[in-house]
Amino acid sequence: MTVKTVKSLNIDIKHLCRVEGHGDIRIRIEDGKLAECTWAVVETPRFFEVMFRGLSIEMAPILAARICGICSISHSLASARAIEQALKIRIPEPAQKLRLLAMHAETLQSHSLHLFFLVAPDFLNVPSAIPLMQTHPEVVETAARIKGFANKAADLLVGRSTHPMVIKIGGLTQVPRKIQLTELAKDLDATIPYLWKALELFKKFNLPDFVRETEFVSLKGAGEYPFIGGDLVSSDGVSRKEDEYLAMTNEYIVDFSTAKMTRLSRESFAVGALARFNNNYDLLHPKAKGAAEVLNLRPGVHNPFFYNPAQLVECIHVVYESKNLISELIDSDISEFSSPHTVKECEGVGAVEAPRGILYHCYRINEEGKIENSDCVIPTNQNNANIYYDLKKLVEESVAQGKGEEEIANLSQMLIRAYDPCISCSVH
Amino acid sequence: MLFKTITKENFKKMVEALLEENEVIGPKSRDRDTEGNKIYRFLKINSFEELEMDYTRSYSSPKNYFLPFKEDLATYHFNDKGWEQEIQYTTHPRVIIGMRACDINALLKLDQVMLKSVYPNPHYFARRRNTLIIGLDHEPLEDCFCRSMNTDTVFHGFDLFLTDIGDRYFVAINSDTAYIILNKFDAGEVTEEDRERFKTVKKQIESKFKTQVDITILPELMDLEFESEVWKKWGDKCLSCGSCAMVCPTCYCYGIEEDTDLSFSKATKRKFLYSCNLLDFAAVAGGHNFRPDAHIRLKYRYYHQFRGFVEAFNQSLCVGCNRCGKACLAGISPKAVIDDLIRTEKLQK
Amino acid sequence: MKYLGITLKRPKVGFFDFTGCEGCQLQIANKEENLKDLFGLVEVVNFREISSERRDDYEIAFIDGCITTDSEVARLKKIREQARILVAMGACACLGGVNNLRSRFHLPDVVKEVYDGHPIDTGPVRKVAEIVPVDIELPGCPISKPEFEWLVRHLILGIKPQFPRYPVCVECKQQLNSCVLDMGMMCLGPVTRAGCNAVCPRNRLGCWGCRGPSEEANLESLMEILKEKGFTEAHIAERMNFFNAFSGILDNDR
Amino acid sequence: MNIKIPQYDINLEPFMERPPDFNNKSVLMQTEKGFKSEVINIVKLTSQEKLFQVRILDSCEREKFTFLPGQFVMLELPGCGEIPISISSSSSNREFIGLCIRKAGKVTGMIDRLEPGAIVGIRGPFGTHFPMQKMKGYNILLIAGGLGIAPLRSPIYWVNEQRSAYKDITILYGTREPGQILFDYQFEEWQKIYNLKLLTIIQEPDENWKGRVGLITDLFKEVRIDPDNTFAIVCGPPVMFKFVCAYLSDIGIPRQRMFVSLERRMHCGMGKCCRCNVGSTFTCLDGPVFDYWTVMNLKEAI
Ligand SMILES: Cc1cc2nc3c(=O)[nH]c(=O)nc-3n(C[C@H](O)[C@H](O)[C@H](O)COP(=O)(O)OP(=O)(O)OC[C@H]3O[C@@H](n4cnc5c(N)ncnc54)[C@H](O)[C@@H]3O)c2cc1C
Ligand code: SF4
Ligand code: SF4
Ligand code: SF4
Repeated sequence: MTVKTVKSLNIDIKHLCRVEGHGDIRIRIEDGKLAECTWAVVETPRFFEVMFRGLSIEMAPILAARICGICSISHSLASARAIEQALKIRIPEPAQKLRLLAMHAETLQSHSLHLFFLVAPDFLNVPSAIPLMQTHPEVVETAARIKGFANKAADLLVGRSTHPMVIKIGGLTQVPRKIQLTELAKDLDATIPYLWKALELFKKFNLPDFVRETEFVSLKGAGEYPFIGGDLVSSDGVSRKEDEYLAMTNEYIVDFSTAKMTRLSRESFAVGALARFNNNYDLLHPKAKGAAEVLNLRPGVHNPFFYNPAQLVECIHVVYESKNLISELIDSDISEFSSPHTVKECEGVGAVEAPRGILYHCYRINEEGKIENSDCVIPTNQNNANIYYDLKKLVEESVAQGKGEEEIANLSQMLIRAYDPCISCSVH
Repeated sequence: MLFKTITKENFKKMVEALLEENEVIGPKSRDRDTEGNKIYRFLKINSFEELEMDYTRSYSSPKNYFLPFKEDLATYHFNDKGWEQEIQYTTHPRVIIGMRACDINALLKLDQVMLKSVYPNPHYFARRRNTLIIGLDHEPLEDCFCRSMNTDTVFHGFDLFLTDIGDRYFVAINSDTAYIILNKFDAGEVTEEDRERFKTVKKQIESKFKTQVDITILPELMDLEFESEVWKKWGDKCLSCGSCAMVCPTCYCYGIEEDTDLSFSKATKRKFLYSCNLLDFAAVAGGHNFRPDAHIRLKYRYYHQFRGFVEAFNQSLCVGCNRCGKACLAGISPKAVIDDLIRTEKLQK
Repeated sequence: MKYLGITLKRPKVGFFDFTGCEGCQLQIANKEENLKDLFGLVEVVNFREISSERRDDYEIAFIDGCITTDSEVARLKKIREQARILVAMGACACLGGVNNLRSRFHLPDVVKEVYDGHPIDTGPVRKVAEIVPVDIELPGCPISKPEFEWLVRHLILGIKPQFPRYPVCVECKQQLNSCVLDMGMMCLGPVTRAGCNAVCPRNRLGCWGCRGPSEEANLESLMEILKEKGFTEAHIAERMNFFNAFSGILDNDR
Repeated sequence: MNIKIPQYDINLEPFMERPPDFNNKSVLMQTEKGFKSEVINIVKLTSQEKLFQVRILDSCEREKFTFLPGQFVMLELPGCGEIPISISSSSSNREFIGLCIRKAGKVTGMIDRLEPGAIVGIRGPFGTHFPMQKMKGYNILLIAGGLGIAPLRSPIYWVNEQRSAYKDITILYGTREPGQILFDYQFEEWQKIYNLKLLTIIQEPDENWKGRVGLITDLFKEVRIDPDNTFAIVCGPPVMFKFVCAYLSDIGIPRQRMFVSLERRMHCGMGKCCRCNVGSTFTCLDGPVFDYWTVMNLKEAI
């Protein structure tokens, strides 16, 4: 059989579905040559950096949450952390643990939403999760149990499942009662079997075979898999302090996208579940390592489609870690959960590992406690360039392999979806 | 009435024994106000230690354990032929510890409406019958005016009523159930000394009342000063937020809401406590509102408390706890409003 | 489906996101246990965030996000033409929401600063009702799922929903919360439309007014109270402007 | 030691077995229980109003349900809401209850869409009634504005059934537009068979309207009222009965012999929800039928 290469092709997808926010894919092949291949973020900017300006620092975590409906806890935490770093506030240990627990809840919320609602339909050949309710009730049940638990945990820990209220400068506004934590632990135990069910499901999905050498950037775990604060590290060997984030991101602007792009050692780099996994594999919970084994996932993967298995592995990690955290909290005194602060002129950076990757907030604060200037660098910004170059390579290879227009269009969409881009977030 | 005494140690044992099998409600604190005072609430108690017997006043009254803020009155199951209605009055036994004399008097007033007037309310009846009330005396706060309302003492409507006489409580017993329970914990007979101490404590409580509200001709005044500027003055400040009625131990107005489930297979009829200060309290279909202004609504709350109820039951509805005055951000309190009414009445002379 | 003998129609609905965080759409995917019932009631023909199916025969359109660009204005107008009922969903769509905070600054300067002169399609922040007539405003930041479901039931029965007209304090008291104003924090609960079960005060944060003003809210009185409690006018204004819920109300009264 | 407080189970009380009897107000009963009733017939009266004939399904409950003219019921659509509606049929008709309903909001809007066969809930009867016994031997003047004719149908049936006990009976009925006239199909019957005098008047006539034009008070010019021997029943919008009652007082009818039916927001019908409370008076218990003296003493009545 001879391979028939496509001579010309025109793919124009407006507002890619099953991703958060608005982005377009445009691929044009003329005379067998790639004439255009862009992943264009067309989301309208909201100018959050400007919105912060002039506000009291207390308002920052509340406003920051509104950058993104899916990772509002991360934004709130990054924002609070930036200010706490600036004012040199040490937050009490129970608050630290509860914040981490909240992060875990969000990771689970976000990953399960992505895996079941946005990715799974691709592999089960349906337009959305809605028909799955009829065709694959067990899949929906699994998704509902996992995501339901994550929402419940977020409700308890930060007040509601989207846009937290309890995260404030210096700690938390309040903490759950121990009885509630005990309840949560019970719910958690009941959820674990569903995660293993999910593993069985995703194991069956055939991921496209595609590799592009990539530089992976994440927080560097110190003793534990990283989520809140710490040093920055890249798989190409770059290492920086949290407040040197600018040297790690090097944002630049392109004309076709309202989301900025970033670079480090090469033309692009990637952040997110796969980056964390690759850079901090050793720190994963043993159960999570086991799960990775089942999914055929080993550190050093350079196939972006493996973002999804990596997310699932992280789900398992955070659930087991949460279990420990909850019992630690139950066994300790959690009555102190907030530290006082006084304002002064200063500047600070907060980096957290949001579900989609490393997220930075940076504020300059004046002596009245008002924000003078702010900067937010979002994971999807950092992945933006990488997606762009991945897409190019994927299309070129597919064309060479003689794939048809529909298949190329599908693969391109799946590739972008694999990164779980959070577009409104990236444009902010 | 029978009286006994119980040592504080035995009281603790009694509460712990009650906690084993029953839901126990009592005053607890979690937050503090700007001056550092604790803010108390009546909540479920899990251990004796959580119970704060030295509490001052709960922010909200414990009425919600008799008249819940939200309560399902009936459920409906739809079927081919129409629907089946299901009404459940089941309530589990419950103990409330620490209710004040004024709060118990408030219940007695609610009893008038809910049990003794027409159409007795079965939901309330079931709750009332299943609640064991252990009352508790206290020294009045600065702004308590229950003495003016004649509600600073109580003789029925509870099971046990405790007065702290040092190392023990002087206990008034009002029900057989309570009598049996108390006796399991070595309740002592009242000695001469107990009696003296009880008298001293009571005298002391009596001497501590600071706030007085003159209610001599209040019902008449409500009519005479119906058009008074006083209402406008306070009405302009009123936020129409309903806080006063929510925390009040006797406010019982409500609304009804019906809703179905997502598959239209089940429906519920839900009662939710309302407040006559809320904008649409008296609004009817088509947009007409019988009480469109805040000051008119405010006036009618007072009208019901201090005149309407007197006409119906020969007593004010208000028990003088001043919870509404405390909860009102605009500082509208019965004392202030009534004093104002009396003042304008005098000025007219 | 039948209700008391009346046949109920299963309407076709579409969800459309404009400039916002998409948290509102996310709420709809929450409460997984009855998603099946919800999607049994309505036929979703357009919901980009979770479905690749896209049809334009919807009768009810749910709009979230605020409107900033000309292309958004055009898209919204087209949706309005198609939809029999248009629901604005969430603080951004109903009020403009937090996005309005940027209106304190001169837009071209902002664009220049953030995008360094690169061309960007943007414009002033507007709520949906400023562009097209809105039939129902579902408030909240984000919207609450139970309230959304409640609204859907009303739409199917063909009854206009009546949101609570009273302020958050009512629900706050029903939760037995301690009033955060007593605890020294700021709260807009007394002037904000209820319906959220006072989640923010319950979480010791105080209300920020995301659901918009309650009907005939007594703002003057609350201003006095807050000032008496020691909050500065600037502090109060900052809070009131946060979700853009109270802008204009006070000025118009004067 | 542990102590279990004995549970008192209200479900074992005898009243749980019996259908509630709302005429026996002081006994404990299942006050939420709606009598399941079938809408057996619907008569479209105007674009806004329909007459619903509703039959209580359970024979035992139907047996218990007796009312007097002027009383109302709480009509419930499960899952939608419950509203007060005056009974608009003969109190001697034990087979069905007539309810004339105007679509005005949520529940009434839904009711408007019902079809015969629909099952609804009925609680009641509630409230006071017109003192039909006391009126015996007197003239009766029935004055209705708009929907106010609905609660007057019950006294009209009553007097017809005992026609010889009453003297002259006059109905004055006014609406805004001709299209709003209710029950005109019964007018002839009322006049010829019931032997009542009926005068109608319209505020805003259309070209087909041949009758009187003006306000309801204009009809007073055409009737001779003997104040010493007349009872008056007035039903209609508040503005109307304010003027009507003032006129009737002026010509000398004692205020205790004038009756009006008040309307207020209601959620229970049993003097509990307080929504209809005017200071100390409950429209649902002490009303809806009040004599005019009482109304004058209610601070906010009209
Ligand atoms: C004693 C009495 C007798 C009545 N008789 C009739 C009658 O024979 N025919 C008729 O068409 N109407 C009658 N009404 C008015 C009727 O009750 C209202 O039109 C109806 O309650 C409107 O309900 P809704 O849900 O459609 O309106 P919405 O505006 O949606 O009202 C919501 C709720 O408010 C309450 N409510 C609103 N308006 C009224 C009102 N006017 N009276 C009492 N409660 C109200 C009800 O509980 C209702 O469910 C009577 C009212 C009373 C008090
Ligand atoms: S003082 Fe206020 S809260 Fe207390 S009983 Fe009187 S009216 Fe109610
Ligand atoms: S916390 Fe806010 S909403 Fe709650 S009662 Fe106080 S002022 Fe009202
Ligand atoms: S309390 Fe206020 S800010 Fe919070 S959800 Fe309710 S309305 Fe919005």
